[in-house]
Amino acid sequence: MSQARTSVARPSSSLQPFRLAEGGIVDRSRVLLYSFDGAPLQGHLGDTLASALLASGVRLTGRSFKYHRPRGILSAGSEEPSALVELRRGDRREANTRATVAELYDGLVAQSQNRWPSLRYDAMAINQVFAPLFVAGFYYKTFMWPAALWERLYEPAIRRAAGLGRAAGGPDPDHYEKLTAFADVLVIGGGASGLAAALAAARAGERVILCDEQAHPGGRAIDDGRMVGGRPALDGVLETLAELSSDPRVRILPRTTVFGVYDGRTYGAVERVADHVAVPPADVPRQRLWRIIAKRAVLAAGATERGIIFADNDRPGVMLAGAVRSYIHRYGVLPGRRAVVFTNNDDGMTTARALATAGGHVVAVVDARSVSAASAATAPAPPPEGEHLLGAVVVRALGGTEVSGALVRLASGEERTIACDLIAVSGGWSPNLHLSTHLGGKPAWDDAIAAFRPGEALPPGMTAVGRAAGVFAAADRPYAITPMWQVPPAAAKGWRKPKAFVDLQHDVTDEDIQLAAREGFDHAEHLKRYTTLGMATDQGRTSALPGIAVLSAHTGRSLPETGLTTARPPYTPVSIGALAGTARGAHFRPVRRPPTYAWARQCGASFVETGLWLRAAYFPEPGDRDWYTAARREVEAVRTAVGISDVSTLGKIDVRGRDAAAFLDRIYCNTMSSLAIGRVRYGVMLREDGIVLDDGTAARFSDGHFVVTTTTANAARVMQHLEVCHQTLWPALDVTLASVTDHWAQIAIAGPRARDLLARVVDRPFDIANTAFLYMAAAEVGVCGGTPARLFRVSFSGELGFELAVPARFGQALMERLLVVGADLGVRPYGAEALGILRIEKGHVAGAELNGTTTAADLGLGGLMSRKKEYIGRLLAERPGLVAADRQVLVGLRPADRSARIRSGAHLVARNAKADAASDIGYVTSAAQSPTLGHAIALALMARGRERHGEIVRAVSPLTGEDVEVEVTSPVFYDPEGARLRG
Amino acid sequence: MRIPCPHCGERSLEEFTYLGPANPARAVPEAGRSALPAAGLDEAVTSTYLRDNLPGWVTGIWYHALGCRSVLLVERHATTHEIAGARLARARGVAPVARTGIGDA
Amino acid sequence: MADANEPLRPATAWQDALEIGDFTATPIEGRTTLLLAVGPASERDVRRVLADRLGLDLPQQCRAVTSAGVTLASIGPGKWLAIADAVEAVPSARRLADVLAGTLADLPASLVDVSDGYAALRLSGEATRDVLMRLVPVDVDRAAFSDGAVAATHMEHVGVILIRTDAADGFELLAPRSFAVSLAGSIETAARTVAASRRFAG
Amino acid sequence: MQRYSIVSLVREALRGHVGWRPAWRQAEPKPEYDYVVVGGGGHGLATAYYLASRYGKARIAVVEKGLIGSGNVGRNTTIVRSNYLLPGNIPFYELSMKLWEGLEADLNYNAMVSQRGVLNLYHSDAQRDAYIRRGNAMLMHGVDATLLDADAVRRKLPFLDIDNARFPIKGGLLQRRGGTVRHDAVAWGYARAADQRGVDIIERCEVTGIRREAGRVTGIETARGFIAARNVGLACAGNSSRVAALADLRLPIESYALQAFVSEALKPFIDCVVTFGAGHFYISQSDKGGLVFGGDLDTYNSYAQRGNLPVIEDVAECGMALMPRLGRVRLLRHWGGIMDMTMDGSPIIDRTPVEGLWLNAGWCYGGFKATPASGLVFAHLMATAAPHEAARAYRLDRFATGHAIDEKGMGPHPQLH
Ligand SMILES: Cc1cc2nc3c(=O)[nH]c(=O)nc-3n(C[C@H](O)[C@H](O)[C@H](O)COP(=O)(O)OP(=O)(O)OC[C@H]3O[C@@H](n4cnc5c(N)ncnc54)[C@H](O)[C@@H]3O)c2cc1C
Ligand SMILES: NC(=O)c1ccc[n+]([C@@H]2O[C@H](COP(=O)([O-])OP(=O)(O)OC[C@H]3O[C@@H](n4cnc5c(N)ncnc54)[C@H](O)[C@@H]3O)[C@@H](O)[C@H]2O)c1
Ligand SMILES: Cc1cc2nc3c(=O)[nH]c(=O)nc-3n(C[C@H](O)[C@H](O)[C@H](O)COP(=O)(O)O)c2cc1C
Ligand SMILES: [Zn+2]
Repeated sequence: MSQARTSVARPSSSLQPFRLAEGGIVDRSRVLLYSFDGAPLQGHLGDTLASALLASGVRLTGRSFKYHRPRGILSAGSEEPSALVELRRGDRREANTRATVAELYDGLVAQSQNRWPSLRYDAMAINQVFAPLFVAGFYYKTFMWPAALWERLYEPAIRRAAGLGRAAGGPDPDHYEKLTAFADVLVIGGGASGLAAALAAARAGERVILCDEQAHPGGRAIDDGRMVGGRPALDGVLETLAELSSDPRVRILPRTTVFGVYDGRTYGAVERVADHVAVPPADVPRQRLWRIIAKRAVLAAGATERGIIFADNDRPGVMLAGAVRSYIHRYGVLPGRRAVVFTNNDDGMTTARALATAGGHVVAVVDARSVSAASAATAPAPPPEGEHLLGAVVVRALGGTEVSGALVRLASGEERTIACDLIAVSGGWSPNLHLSTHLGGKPAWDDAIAAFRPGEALPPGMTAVGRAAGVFAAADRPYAITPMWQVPPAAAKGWRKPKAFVDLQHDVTDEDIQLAAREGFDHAEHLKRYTTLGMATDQGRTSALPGIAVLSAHTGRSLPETGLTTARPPYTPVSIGALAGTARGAHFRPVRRPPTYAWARQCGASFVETGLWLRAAYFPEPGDRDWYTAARREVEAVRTAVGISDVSTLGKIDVRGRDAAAFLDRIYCNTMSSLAIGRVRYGVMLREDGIVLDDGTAARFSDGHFVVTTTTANAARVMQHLEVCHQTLWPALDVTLASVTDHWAQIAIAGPRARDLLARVVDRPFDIANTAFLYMAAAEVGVCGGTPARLFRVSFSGELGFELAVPARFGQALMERLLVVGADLGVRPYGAEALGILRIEKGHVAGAELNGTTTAADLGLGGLMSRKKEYIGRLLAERPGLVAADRQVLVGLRPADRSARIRSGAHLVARNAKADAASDIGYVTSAAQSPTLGHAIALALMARGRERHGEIVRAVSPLTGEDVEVEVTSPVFYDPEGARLRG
Repeated sequence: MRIPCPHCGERSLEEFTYLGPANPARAVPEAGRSALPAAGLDEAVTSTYLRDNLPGWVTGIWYHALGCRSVLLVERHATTHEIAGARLARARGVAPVARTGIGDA
Repeated sequence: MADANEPLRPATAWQDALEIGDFTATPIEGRTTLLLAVGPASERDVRRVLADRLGLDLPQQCRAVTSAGVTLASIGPGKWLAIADAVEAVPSARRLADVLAGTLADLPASLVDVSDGYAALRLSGEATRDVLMRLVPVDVDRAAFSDGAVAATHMEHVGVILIRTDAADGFELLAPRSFAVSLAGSIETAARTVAASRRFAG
Repeated sequence: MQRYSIVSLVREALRGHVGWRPAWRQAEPKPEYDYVVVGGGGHGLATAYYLASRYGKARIAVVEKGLIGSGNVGRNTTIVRSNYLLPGNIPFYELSMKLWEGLEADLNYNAMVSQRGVLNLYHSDAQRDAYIRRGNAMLMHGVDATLLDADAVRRKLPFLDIDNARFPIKGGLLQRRGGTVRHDAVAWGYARAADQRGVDIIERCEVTGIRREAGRVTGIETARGFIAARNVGLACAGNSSRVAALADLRLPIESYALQAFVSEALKPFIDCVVTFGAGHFYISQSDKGGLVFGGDLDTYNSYAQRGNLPVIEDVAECGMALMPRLGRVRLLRHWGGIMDMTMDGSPIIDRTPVEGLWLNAGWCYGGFKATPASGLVFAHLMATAAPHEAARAYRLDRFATGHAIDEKGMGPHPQLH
């Protein structure tokens, strides 16, 4: 095996001094202009921002979280902890974007984060002076006195320092989508192993989805630029991709990260559809969420390299050795000209050779292994030039904003400074096992690779292959490692001792870990939470293992015993937009439109959300002062002439079968079996705990056919209740249930002229005379010359009232027809506001009273509760707490001073009581200005309310600054005898 | 999570509504009998409010609300969320236990 | 004053047909849909009677069969939709209902007119499966969802019924009428996205 | 006793921080205690602390099956508030709020109690009325509450999608004294303070049995042997049913997973806690910069500390509906915790039919805010055998008697509370 496509360190242009003349999968003919911190730069198609910056010689990319230390590019992939930038501007600004995965596009704008005033001169670097104070957990120990200063002084100061980048300036202008896909095999990762797995599955005729998080699948086959069978590995990758792409049962998703494993072989993946262009074209989503349901999954996610901890190991120019190869082979960029390679395993040697072949100068290979360990491995020979220092370590990186040298301690103990601009570090590779643990599996320690690999219990259907499985050794190239986690620090102690970083993003040092352990936080999970190790955007991909290695060295517990902390989704951070898809703004939830919606919109109605429904609230007319002017007009129409309203949103359930009546008897607390055919009865359903579930009507059309109505809010819940009761409690009852809410448009016709209006549309010979079609009657009729309809004589408003139902497609036409034919009767449409006022005037309960804590008796409906049969809720309704004498029951209120208003939500106290908890005797559930009575009215729940009719109490609302005297009354304000209904 | 509805086949979680355990205390009364245990209040309190709620295999009542609207009895492991099978609560002849059809889970 | 007896004009559930790229959605208005519910004990009898007297096939679970101009689609245990496309809506609903009711008169089966409960849409074109991936969480691949397959599932948490009407990417979608306009918007968005994404991917 | 202060911090800084001692000892179980608290979460640790500090008790141990703080106290969205509706609840949560306000001084530990305000948004007249009722109940109990209209909400949080939304925001109920507390620090702070008062904190010691004689507790079996005790207090959050079953008790509880979410750290821009009223979503920003948010529970019973995609998607959808600038903010991590949901959504702090066995359970998704008060009233109950006056309503038998404390009115459907 030898290096492919040898390149020479000849700058391809003076603007990209570190760009190799050849090699990589970048397209040198395509020059892309971009800017970093305002400086204009250029790169090529196929670059990431990181590779382009390196090509241009830019290494300082940001400042660290706590100490504001200069930071550069550590890796070449999604594990990057350090090179985070703000990408794009304004509403498209993306904070904390890893430069190593941000694909370059023409016009890209990036800015460094967490620095002031500039990246090179960051005033906040002063924090480093106080570093000895800012140790792990320091804030738990101070800022306690005086307590009042926390919110005013300390916390604002801490918060100013919080975070790295800034969120976007405004609403996200791009859009997203979600979809569901099914596969026989999901291959996670498109490296050599993943491609091989996909190919095998495809050839076996299986449906395959292959996801790779990078723009170009190939994984290390590309990064390592190796030759396979005398040909560049890339050629093999391209051939495999070509074969896979030609198979219609295979879907290849580049730029797609599988981020989580969920129950039921469900995988979450996010595809970055258009992040590689400046702005997604119209209708192209920025990203899409894939829910993938796969019978099998192959985890071929490769491995992540980690560094070795030494002093000032965070200097820009300290880079993972494998990343150095990626920059050379994938992007055609030489990350440094004079390199020191520091390794504890064979893989470092591969990097040294790659550097040398690409024209870099490898000054020294610092091999931490002893002579014997290193020679025992059949490692590739170190490059000819430069020194191979066995048993040596890099003690410290030298330089300020960039590496300028390495302090090396030789096997002899002698320390030597070697000038260099790049320190390539390999501390070994850790399999990307995260997805294997999302359902609770535990990783297993593998001494041979000095890392954890996926354990025994993988998620159902998942297997791991290749480097993700911890298989690093190809037949011709074993992988030998002698663990070395941390270089023993120089003895120097004191106020400004150099720092050795474990977690670059959270500025967690080896000493922080030791301190935490001293303070008792010596379990990996405690340690993580106390120091924030591994809690940054990279989730410790490169730092977790070195971190627990430091801990294990401190506690003397072995690494497998110390263990990793729990990995959680997402594998890499996922934008919230992708998880939300199209659901935002007006599309947050679907809209449910009543049959007359379009007509009401034309009328200029104002709408109100009720669940997902949009109902007409009121119908304004020119000159109206406010909504109440319109609502009052509508109420008056109902009280004096006739009003019509679309009440189709009420739930309607068709109940049929031989046992329909018996079934309803068990559902309602009152009896339905005694209902005569052609009649309607009001009914109340209880929950199993005896509290009211819902109220409505049941109409009987034949022996075995009822139509039940529910409140709008509870329609789905009641339908479910009926289904569940039937299917689990009484499956043998012959009952079938069908929701017909959407089938019927139902229009309420109410008012003294309601019958006159109705007579004009109901087909002869049906007789709607008072004597023929009684209050609470129901019938199937025809309207407007043959349209089938159901007619109910019911009233929510307290007036003579009907509800007329026609198939939904005719709802709008019926509404319009009624308005036309009833014009001379003074007919008006009325909306939900008027409906609300009418029902309060009449003392009918609604959502505010059916609030899930009231019994039928509380609402004055106790008389309905049958004593002669069993029904749901009967037994538990008898519990002492539900029948106590001091329960709050429904009353009416009117202001003592009739000009005063009553606030819904006000509490009730006795006339002379203080407005405090001890005096609280109830609260106002619904309130309205009654146009009919000319003053405010309200319904309330009040302790011993039925004994208090006539009493004066106060409705107090300290929240809104109101306190009014009210008289307790019956809840029925209007026509208590019900004469009008029956007229 | 995916539930193998005996009618619809395997479907994802969001189509279903969980309604509580089908533990013995909430046993499905025989056809035609009342919803209420004859023993009275104590038993009603127990069956309505008290739960075993132990880890391990549980039989839950699920409603396929956004599907065929069947009520199902689903055997599921409360800790691993593994699903052994589901059958229609309303026994239709011989209630088949639907398996996921893809092996162990 | 308008003639009160002039027949009411039906409103459409959807707006216009939609044609975007390789995807077409065509509203089907005015059809008759009945919900047929059959108790478990009488399923065999009902099947036989329907076959003998009307030449109708009562399909197995999750299947739809069209015979004698009527489609029967299984949507739940013991539940089928009987669908007849018709020109004059109302009489035909009556007719189908009458015929079925007459046929099943002595059997414990119930029929409910739900014609206006469902709004139906015919989906066709090569992009249909891509559009559906974005809208319903069921596998509509031909191998998993063949000609005549029925799924009661959801779109944006709204219960819908999807039927594959032909092997060449033809589907019918039945959605609650009150949601039709809203869901049509989602369908349009999905179709636009599919078309634009295809162009973008080149 | 090692005190924490800026002085001790500087002193230690000058000598390389070598002098810090463990925040709490790794105690070995003794054969016998007077009081054993089962569960090293916030409630258990607080109970032990108050038993020692306020009730002068000694010979106290907390036994924890894993690590202290590894349960819900370490995985919640850190919201504290006392904006309750019902008289059974308000005084209790307000007691907790007052204890939070004095916590740092009490414990000598900075748990970063941050009274940045909790704002509940409303989107309809009915919701407004319900909040008015609630706000009035709060004020009448001496708890602060302010009603904001849409303009006031806009001024406070200009980045909310106020008008354009599917459910426009019409206003909100604000509790200014509500806010957040650094969750882990609550566990550590109580542990350290309890330890300093002689409480043994015994980690990795799962309780596997509850020994009884003649209807009375005599001790517990644990992974580390038998521990004798005359008083055993259960504070096992999501595991209450399992542990109570060891004493043959069945509880009105079912366990569910609630998920929580954190974004990448951002420069601060959300300076209070906001809850959406047209879906399940609440959000705040941690002092480290991460947006911490959550939504509805995964609505099936579970003992897995994780949830599934539907809720994750729902939470993201609500987030985008409320704050459309979140689109490009990235979710960093999501996890779950197991909560014991009761049949009315309210907790249980009571004696049990077994003498000497005390129960503190049923905290649903709101027990973090309750931590100090729960510890205090449970310590009171265990020390005096009488309920604390702020927790009288939290009886175990309230379902039998029909005295449910049902804030949401959902009835015996634990997943709906
Ligand atoms: C995701 C999420 C978000 C939440 N958000 C909020 C919020 O914003 N505000 C709020 O007020 N509340 C919130 N809560 C609720 C709150 O976290 C809990 O109600 C509260 O923490 C429970 O009390 P605890 O701290 O004692 O529980 P835990 O910390 O869970 O303590 C119980 C302990 O008992 C231990 N244990 C269990 N069984 C045994 C045994 N057999 N032997 C020994 N030990 C045992 C457990 O290991 C655990 O450590 C949230 C909960 C979750 C899961
Ligand atoms: N079977 C084999 O062919 C085999 C076996 C062992 C080693 N090798 C050698 O090892 C290398 C191949 O190793 P490999 O294929 O195991 O790993 P790899 O590192 O080459 O590939 C892993 C790929 O997975 C992607 N990835 C990681 N996590 C992902 C996620 N969550 N979602 C989507 N994509 C993700 C990465 O971007 C990368 O492209 C080659 O150099 C090969 O020669 C090959
Ligand atoms: C308020 C809060 C903030 C958190 N912030 C972060 C964070 O910034 N980074 C991180 O990795 N995890 C964060 N976590 C999550 C924890 O890492 C961890 O997932 C959680 O405590 C549950 O533990 P487990 O995942 O180990 O089961 C946070 C947790 C909470 C409760
Ligand atoms: Zn089903």
